[in-house]
Amino acid sequence: MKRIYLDHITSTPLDPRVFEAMKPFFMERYGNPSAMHQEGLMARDALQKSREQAASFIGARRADEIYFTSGGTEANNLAIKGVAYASQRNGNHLIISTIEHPSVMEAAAFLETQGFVCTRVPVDREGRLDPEQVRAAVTDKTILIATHYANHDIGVIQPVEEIGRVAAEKGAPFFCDANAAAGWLPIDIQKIGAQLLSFTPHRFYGPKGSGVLYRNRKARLQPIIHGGGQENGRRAGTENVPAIVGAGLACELAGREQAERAAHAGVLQKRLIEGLLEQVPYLILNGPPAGPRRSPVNVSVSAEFIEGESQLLLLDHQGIAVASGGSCVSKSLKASHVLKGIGLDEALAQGSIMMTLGRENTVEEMDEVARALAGVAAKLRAMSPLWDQFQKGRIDSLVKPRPKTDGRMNPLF
Amino acid sequence: MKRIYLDHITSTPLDPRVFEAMKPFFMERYGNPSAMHQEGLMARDALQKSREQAASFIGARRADEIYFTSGGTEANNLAIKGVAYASQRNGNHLIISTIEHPSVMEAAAFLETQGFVCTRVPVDREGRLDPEQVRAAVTDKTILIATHYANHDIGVIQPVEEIGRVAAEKGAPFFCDANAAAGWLPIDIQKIGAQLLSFTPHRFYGPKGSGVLYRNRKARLQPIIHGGGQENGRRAGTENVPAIVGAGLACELAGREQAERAAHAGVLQKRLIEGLLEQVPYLILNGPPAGPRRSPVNVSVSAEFIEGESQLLLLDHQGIAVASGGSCVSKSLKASHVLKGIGLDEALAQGSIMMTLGRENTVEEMDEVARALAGVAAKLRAMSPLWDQFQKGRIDSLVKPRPKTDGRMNPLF
Amino acid sequence: MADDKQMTPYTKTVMDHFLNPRNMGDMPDADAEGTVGSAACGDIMKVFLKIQDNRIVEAKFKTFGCGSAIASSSMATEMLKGKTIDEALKMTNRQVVDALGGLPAYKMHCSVLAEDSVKAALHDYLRKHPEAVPAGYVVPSKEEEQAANAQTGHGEH
Amino acid sequence: MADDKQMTPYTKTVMDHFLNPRNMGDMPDADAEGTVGSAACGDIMKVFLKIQDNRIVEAKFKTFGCGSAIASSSMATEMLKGKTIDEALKMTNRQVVDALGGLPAYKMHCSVLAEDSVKAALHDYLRKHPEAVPAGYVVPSKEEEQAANAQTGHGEH
Ligand SMILES: Cc1ncc(COP(=O)(O)O)c(C=O)c1O
Ligand SMILES: Cc1ncc(COP(=O)(O)O)c(C=O)c1O
Repeated sequence: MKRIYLDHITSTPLDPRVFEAMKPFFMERYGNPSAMHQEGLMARDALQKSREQAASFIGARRADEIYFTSGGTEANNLAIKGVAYASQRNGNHLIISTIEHPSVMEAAAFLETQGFVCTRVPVDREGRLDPEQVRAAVTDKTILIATHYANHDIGVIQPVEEIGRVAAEKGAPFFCDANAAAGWLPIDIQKIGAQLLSFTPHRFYGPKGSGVLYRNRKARLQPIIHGGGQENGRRAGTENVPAIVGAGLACELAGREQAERAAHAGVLQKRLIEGLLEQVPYLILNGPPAGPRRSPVNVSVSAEFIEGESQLLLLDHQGIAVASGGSCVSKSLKASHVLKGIGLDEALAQGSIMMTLGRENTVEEMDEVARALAGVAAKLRAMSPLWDQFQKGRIDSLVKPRPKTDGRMNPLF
Repeated sequence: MKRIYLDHITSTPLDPRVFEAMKPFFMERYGNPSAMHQEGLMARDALQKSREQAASFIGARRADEIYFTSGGTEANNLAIKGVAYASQRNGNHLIISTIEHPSVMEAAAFLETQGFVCTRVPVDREGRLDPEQVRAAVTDKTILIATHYANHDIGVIQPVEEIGRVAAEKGAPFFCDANAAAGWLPIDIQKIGAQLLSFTPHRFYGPKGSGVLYRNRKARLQPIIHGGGQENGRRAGTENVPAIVGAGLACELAGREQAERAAHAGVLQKRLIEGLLEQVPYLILNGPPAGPRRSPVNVSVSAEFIEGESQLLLLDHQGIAVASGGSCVSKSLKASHVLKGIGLDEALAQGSIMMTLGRENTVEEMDEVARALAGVAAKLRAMSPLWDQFQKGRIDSLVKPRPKTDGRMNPLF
Repeated sequence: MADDKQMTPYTKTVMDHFLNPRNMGDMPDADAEGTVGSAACGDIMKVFLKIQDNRIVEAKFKTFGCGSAIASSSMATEMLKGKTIDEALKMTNRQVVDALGGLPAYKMHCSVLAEDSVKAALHDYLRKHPEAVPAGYVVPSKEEEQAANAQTGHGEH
Repeated sequence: MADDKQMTPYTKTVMDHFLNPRNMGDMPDADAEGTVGSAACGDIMKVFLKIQDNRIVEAKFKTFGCGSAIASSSMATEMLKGKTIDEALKMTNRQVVDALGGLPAYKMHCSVLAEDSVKAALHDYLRKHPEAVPAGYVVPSKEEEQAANAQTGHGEH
């Protein structure tokens, strides 16, 4: 059975061209890039090439502004803690939004246990952060403003250029988490004006085990993994050479093919959203409508009166891979803090599923998914005591409230 | 030209069997192990298998005592900082030796900037740590005793079982850095009695980008990379599935073949040391003699009157890959703190080169290396003003002092 | 994908009860019913019972929740059938978990919910039929029950 | 390995001068010599000069040190030949680096050492031949020179 994979935010298959590029570095060019012999120098050379590819992918001027890490989460931790520890003497205040990726939320929460203070600026109902609210949160102790380019759960795109300008005016470094954006949205670090920016090539057909942190040389940064002098003293440990080689090529390919990939995803996204809204009653789209405020790969919906994991499992049983709840971490089946952050009703948050599109998806697949979710929702509603209550008129729908004909309608219980 | 690779401490080629096991996880089984769909579950399953392989490799009783990281350096940082932060309320004192790997030295130094206090216990002239000195260093604030099983630079084996007993008596957790030992020396966590133990399979034909931290469930541990709930909440970030799969198999193979690999290395080690001492005048072995106190893969020597990097480059030019100075980090060409730690004269430390053997090395290669180094030393001595001084009787050799015939001999200038 | 082995996040029994739930549905002529959980917390379970001569002759459920919540309801209702009230009151979440072949640690609460919904239905019956209360058993009032369930985080809202 | 391209940690010129050092050797009849550095710091450079009519007619070196130290000595002595004392005194480490096609940042000190060893040899000559001191140039005493070199971390010990 050919499966339909709609969970590209958590993992993408490796591009065969990238795999080919990585291959020699496993058994033949296996040297350690810190070593001064031939084997080492070859690896060093390969790293340098990747650094240039990654730099040019985001419009960085210098390859030595690129630091390789083991992934997006580590890059985010490095940016946030690295700046915090390096700026300890100047202040202790950080600003993030309420809907960051867990790697940002939890890094900030850890710093709070160590004497730092963090302001979490709320977002609007689409998930958008208001640059003016960011400005208002800045104090003379602010050492970092951090937010994401695109949200992992609901695909909302943040006004990062404006936030970059606020940061510049206030003289605070700005860290942009571009993990959910890179490969699918154009990234120009000069326009964004961030001192730090992270992304991971495994979001766009690069290998797992690689992440990138861009750092402008003006931003102070302490390592969070201490040891040898690798990555210019900012990230110790033997480099994962094959992964870095793959990361470099994945950047180059994504840079070249980004517009095309995004256009393809955008077509599918529109089709899928329309299909779902048509075929699944009492379903809403979470986050902004398809268009300039939403990443073209993200479709997050909530089907009312049913729960998300059970939808996921039934879809999976029918050959369709989706995510539910907390995206990268659906094991923690708490309703996502992102959906809470946009003020979504908790029951609807429990019913959310998240689909992220990729280049191998097709229009036909989108139609099949809409049909399949319609069936799944019907099956689960038949089991749901909430649906029962709704059918009997004891509770109302939040998605499509009944016309108020008498006073007997209650809100969702 | 067939090269002779003698830098296995910094990198080993991937075992072809390991590569085969990893391959499907790049383009076919690419799911994220946190996801609940088929693709994710397959990856989860693979991770579980690796966890079991790694656990059984070191004699751990439970697979969930194994945490995968991006490498040995990260595992060391996680152990040291993770225990420190988790024990912040109970104390702030750490104990290490003076000759740990930079990842341990620097992690401890960082903690010192954050209010922790670290005692660095000196070692003897072979590099061996005295368990009684460790005991004497313990205070009622001690939250961690950390040392390595084998040293990366000079191969000395520490009395880890005795140190484990001291730690147990004193009620302090013991972290054993087994990065330079694993794969080459037998590791039985039950015998060592460490609460935490780290190693990286890329030291024994596993992939780069993977490290392992064993943690007994009694030891408190905070993550150092925060975010999602991966690795049981102790190490966030999308798992590097292919690397972890490779790590697991590398452990299984090393477990099965360790005795044989070690015996082979031991034969080569003896041959190489004897050849070098015979053929290169004024050369000493750093660290303990070949035998039970020394890892069978390590040969560290200092040739007097010449410097290490130039030896490395000339050997490399002749097709022989060795390391010089600071092992994993030979870019920082400061004389290794390990050689300083064993009290080696600084000039001799500058002249050190380090060779680490692997399973593909042969006896013939050992003979060739001894011959080659003899030539290299002669060439560099011809250039060396120190050799000149020695020849003219103005300075003496530390390695082989001249018989005292008159009063005109000076110590090395 | 590389092979066609079906992977499951739960045991085979859990998946079977999730995909083919037993006793799912309404019971308009139920002798008793009990509901616990809340949509906001992600699970609601409703259990219906038909009881004759102090013995459960039919049990049905409706559940809003995850795979293991549905499977736990299915298994719990299956286990109830034929039990006396006394036996049913002694049924524990552990028995449900064991019958399911185990649940992941972070899903244990589903089995607790199943136990509680069964108890809620039994209590509903016992409040209407005080003569059926087993000797020594104290039936909580509806208010007490709701308060207790709210404490464990799955009270009906 | 996958291909036979020769990789080098330094420029081609550095490697050439390291593998085939020019002007390496003793000069028993030198008119002047200068030594800087220490074995403990990893580099010692000794420069010998033969000087006729205020012009350097021959330069030789001996070096204990890394690849770029040897290459820097080789290049510096090469550049010295034919220079007047005045010109030689103005030779900078930057010129050595440029002639070598560059050095990694963490190896710059090797070129500084080359400059300093040349200066030390020139000063040795000038102390013996005060008549050759260029107008306005102040020759440090041997003690001053050693103190200065010790400060920059490569004094002769
Ligand atoms: C916005 C955002 N930040 C960070 C990450 C973490 O990346 P990783 O799972 O590679 O560590 C992700 C993952 O998708 C993300 O979407
Ligand atoms: C004793 C010791 N600790 C830690 C490490 C660090 O491992 P990695 O370079 O994989 O991060 C090494 C590397 O060889 C080592 O020998």
